[in-house]
Amino acid sequence: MIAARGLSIRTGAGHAAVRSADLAIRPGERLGVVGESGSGKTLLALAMIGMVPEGLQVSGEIAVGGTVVAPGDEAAWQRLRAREVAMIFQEPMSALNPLARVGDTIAEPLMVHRGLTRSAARAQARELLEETGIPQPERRLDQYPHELSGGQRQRVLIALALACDPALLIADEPTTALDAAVALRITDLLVRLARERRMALLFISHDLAAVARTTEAMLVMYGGDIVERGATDRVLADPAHPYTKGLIAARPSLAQRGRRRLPTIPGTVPPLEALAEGCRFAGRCPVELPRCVHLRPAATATASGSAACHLLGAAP
Amino acid sequence: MRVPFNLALGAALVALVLAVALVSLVWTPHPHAALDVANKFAPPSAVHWLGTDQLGRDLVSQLMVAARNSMAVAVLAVGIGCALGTGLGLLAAARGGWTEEAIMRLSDLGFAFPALLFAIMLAAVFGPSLPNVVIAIAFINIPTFARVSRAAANQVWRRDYVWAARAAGMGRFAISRDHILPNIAAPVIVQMTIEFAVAILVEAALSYLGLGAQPPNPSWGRMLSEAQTLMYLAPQLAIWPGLCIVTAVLGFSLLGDGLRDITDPRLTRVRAA
Amino acid sequence: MTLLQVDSVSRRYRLPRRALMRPAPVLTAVDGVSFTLARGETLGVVGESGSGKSTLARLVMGFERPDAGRVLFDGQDNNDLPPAALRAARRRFQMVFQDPFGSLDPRRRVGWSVAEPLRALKGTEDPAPRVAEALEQVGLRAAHAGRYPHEFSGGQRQRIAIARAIITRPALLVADEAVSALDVSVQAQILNLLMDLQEELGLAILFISHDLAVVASTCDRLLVMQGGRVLEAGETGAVLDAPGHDYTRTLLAAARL
Amino acid sequence: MSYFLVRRGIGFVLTLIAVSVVVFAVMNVLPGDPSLTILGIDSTEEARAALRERLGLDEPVVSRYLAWTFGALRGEFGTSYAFDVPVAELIAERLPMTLSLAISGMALTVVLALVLGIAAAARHGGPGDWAIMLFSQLGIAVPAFWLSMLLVLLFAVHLRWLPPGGFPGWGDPLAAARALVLPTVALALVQSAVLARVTRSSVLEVMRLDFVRTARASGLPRARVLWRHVLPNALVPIVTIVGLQFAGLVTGTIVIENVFYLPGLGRLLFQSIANRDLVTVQALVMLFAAIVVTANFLVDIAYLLIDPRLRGARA
Repeated sequence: MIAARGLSIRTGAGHAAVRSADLAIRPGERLGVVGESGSGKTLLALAMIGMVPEGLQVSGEIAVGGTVVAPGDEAAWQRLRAREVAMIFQEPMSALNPLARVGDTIAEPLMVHRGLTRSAARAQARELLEETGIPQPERRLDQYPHELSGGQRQRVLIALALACDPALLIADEPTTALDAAVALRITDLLVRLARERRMALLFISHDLAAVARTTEAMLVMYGGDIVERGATDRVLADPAHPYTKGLIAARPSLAQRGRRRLPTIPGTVPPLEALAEGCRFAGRCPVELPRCVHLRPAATATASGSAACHLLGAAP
Repeated sequence: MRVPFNLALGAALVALVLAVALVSLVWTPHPHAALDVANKFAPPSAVHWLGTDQLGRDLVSQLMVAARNSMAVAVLAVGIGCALGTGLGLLAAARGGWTEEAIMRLSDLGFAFPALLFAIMLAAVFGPSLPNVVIAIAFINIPTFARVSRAAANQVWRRDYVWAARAAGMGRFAISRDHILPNIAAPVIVQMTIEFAVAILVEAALSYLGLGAQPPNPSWGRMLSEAQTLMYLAPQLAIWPGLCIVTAVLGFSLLGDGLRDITDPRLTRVRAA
Repeated sequence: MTLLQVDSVSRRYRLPRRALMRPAPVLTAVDGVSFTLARGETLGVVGESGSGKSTLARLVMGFERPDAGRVLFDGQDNNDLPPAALRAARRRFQMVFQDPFGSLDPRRRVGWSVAEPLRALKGTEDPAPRVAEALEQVGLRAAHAGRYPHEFSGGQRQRIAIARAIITRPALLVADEAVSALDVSVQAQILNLLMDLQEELGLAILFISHDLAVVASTCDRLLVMQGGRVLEAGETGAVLDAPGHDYTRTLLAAARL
Repeated sequence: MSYFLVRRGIGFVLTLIAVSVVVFAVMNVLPGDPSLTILGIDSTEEARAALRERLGLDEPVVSRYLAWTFGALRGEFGTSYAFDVPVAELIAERLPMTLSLAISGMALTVVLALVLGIAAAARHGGPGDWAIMLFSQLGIAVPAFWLSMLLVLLFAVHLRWLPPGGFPGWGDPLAAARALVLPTVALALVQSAVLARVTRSSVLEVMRLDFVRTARASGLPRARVLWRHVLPNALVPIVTIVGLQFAGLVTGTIVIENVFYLPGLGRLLFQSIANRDLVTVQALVMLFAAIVVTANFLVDIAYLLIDPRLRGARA
């Protein structure tokens, strides 16, 4: 089990990009994180592998399989990466070393962490590639990234992430740069791998459809706060937080056809320094109460999970 | 915006050298070429702040006039090279096709001649003189600026706002003037400051070899070559002109770095990685 | 009434040579595509990257010449016009681009950028009132003309880009992935704005996107493209309810919540 | 792969031809009578006519150019007016000096620059980085010939460890090496300052790329990420600058040989200008330019070795 408690990330100027987030993922669980730009979802993901960019301050507690790791303990994180937590990123085009053969890239962590010989590591790299369903895995070992398509590169990155059999795979917008048909196959692959390996999956995306396909549970983030969480299908069917409601309604859907106006969330995501101290959604919220601006709402149980909104909780 | 340290120091040094060069136009402590053989190798004093050379000429006055020569060569040569080179680069980017190919092949040819070599060739044919140094440095700068401006301009031509201008019905010349030139100004200016520094070094080297400023017109490079023969006798003469060159070159090079730091967003995001 | 008629156009590109003795490979980006667009109508073009949809936009905008076929705007083939006449004709068809951060010159004030199509026409009237009107039409204020692009959010910049596109009162707007770079909550605002303007100004819109859901909720008819060819075309409802092609079914599956 | 090589090879030959045309044009076609340049204005008309005859100046320009280039291809550059020996002989005699200076200078430059540049990038923002960048800023600003004079003042005049100049000949290798120490250091310190900066910024730039993040996410130690992933990718701009710097070093020898009175091509070029020996000047300028063009061609080939993308897809 991998968990974060009271995880906060602040900018150099002291603005909170993530505010005391709690989350826990069990082996084999697939957890989605949904949010728009500036929601803090990518920083949250990076914190879970100890890779928050320099210049940002991380506080709180992260526990990996029972041992607590300080967010800034680079040496400890280095031991955990690949073996306990692995990550794949949005841009498969640039995420592979262009000068290294695919087989060598996948074999490298096996040689470094497992002490395998080069030939043993390459044999295992071949198996990993096969597991990701890439066509002609044998031939790929000696190819360079520029010889592969975007979908194939994402599969290579997944094989690399799986190399040391991690307990948690973090996928940060893994399908955003891919075409729809390829994206479908990649999310299917991630679901299959999580099931077969009993590996936890933290799936970060702005795409509600991709999260719905891939995950069992989800978090909704806005302005650095987790505003709602619950079982994915129930949250999507019956959102409780006004932001989640607005987000789902504003999304064009196949059901509405031909020039139907969409419900909108007024305004735009404000920059970090302009966010309200209370509820981050204050200022854009259609059902705002006076206390929302300065009082941060606590998570309250809902039909599908929980949500942090004053409308749902008892009066303070 | 916080002014970076290198920008501030560079600007200060450049301002100092330019000020000295300008003042030398109207005033020097002594006439720079005035001989006073009786008073040769004088130590620093209230009259001669840095002393005198082997012919009793005042060192400060010579250094000041040399600064003027050095700045004039750099400004003229780089100015001409930048204007012609940037014009060609803009043309290459705007026209594309064989025009671009021809301009770029010609600029490749220019890169086969380092400035020093080209200046030596001109000096061999036309005799050594400061104008030849200007011509050589200007000529060598043309391909440099053509390349820098073409590369930058091609990037701008791919931006959506240029496509929008084309969609609006603007012609290639108007787009080059309204969008391309303002948006490539930053890299071109950065390159200019770097080329100023290079020009000062080339002028100094050529004058040191006797292919630049001719006597009695003083130049830091030539002062150093004269000092070299007297190195056992008066090593102090080999110090001051060199320090002047370092000050001027350091100034422009720091200024260029500082300008690049504040105009190139790629470099300012280093910490975010 | 037909405003735009695209008549079996093809566009091929020569790729960089890979070998000395073999001829340079050729990529057929658009392969025999035909469609018509009536005044006030919205046609959606969906496809993945490399499907030829952006090349199609450039052909319609007259940025490139087709290797075969014709693009007729009001019955006139733009490629028959001399360059100056083509530039003058551009006031009737305008374009909105994908990246709201790249489509405005960062060194120019908003008012300057919005007025650019008027300057291209070399008119003598003062552009300021027209700029103010266009900014207000897209939900901004006239006073915004004096500001620079970096002072605006992505959604606001896309509004500015739309103001520039409608200032010459065009008959056709080509929107190439115009909402793809925006957050969902902002995307809905821009889509609504485009639909409002369409009704107000009688615009025809050629709406290009990789996102079937976006196209479905804004377009009267749609065209599904793959590999430079049209896979299927028809009324939006008909295509969505009875997709005639596996690829269309895949797109539907990807968009379903 | 072969296509890239053939293209660059043709470009290389065409550039050499174009360079030879420029050199020949500047030296021969531009206004002015070469015989007047060589003999000076106080020479007699008969002497000038005789010289023109000897140099073949009465032939048409095109046939003179062709004679010169084909001669050069056979290794014949004409006869030096000043020394009255074949120019080729003069060059052969002095080439070892210039080449050994340029090559040892380049080697020292690359070693110094890579060590300093990588060290600075690895300590980015720290005091070590700051000190190395300060050295590099100063190194760029110091003219090589002045640095030479300072080195002579310190190591030859004051400490008397090394000779101040001159060359004892190759007969005594130790003495020859001692004579070349200061010139090599003077050449390399300045060039390595430039290259160290390029190395540092190139390494820093690559460190920001996505695949470095991938390597870190794979739990690889920092040092391994730096050496296995960052450095090979940072090499492309470094190699480009090394090519340009070799050109700078070769022309730098012109100055340095004159500071230290070393009998190399640069000194010969300088003497030939003083002697108005245009035949020799023309041959030497062409030779220097050819070395520069060749260095750039070798850089192109180095790209091919570094970057598989240039070798063409095998898929």
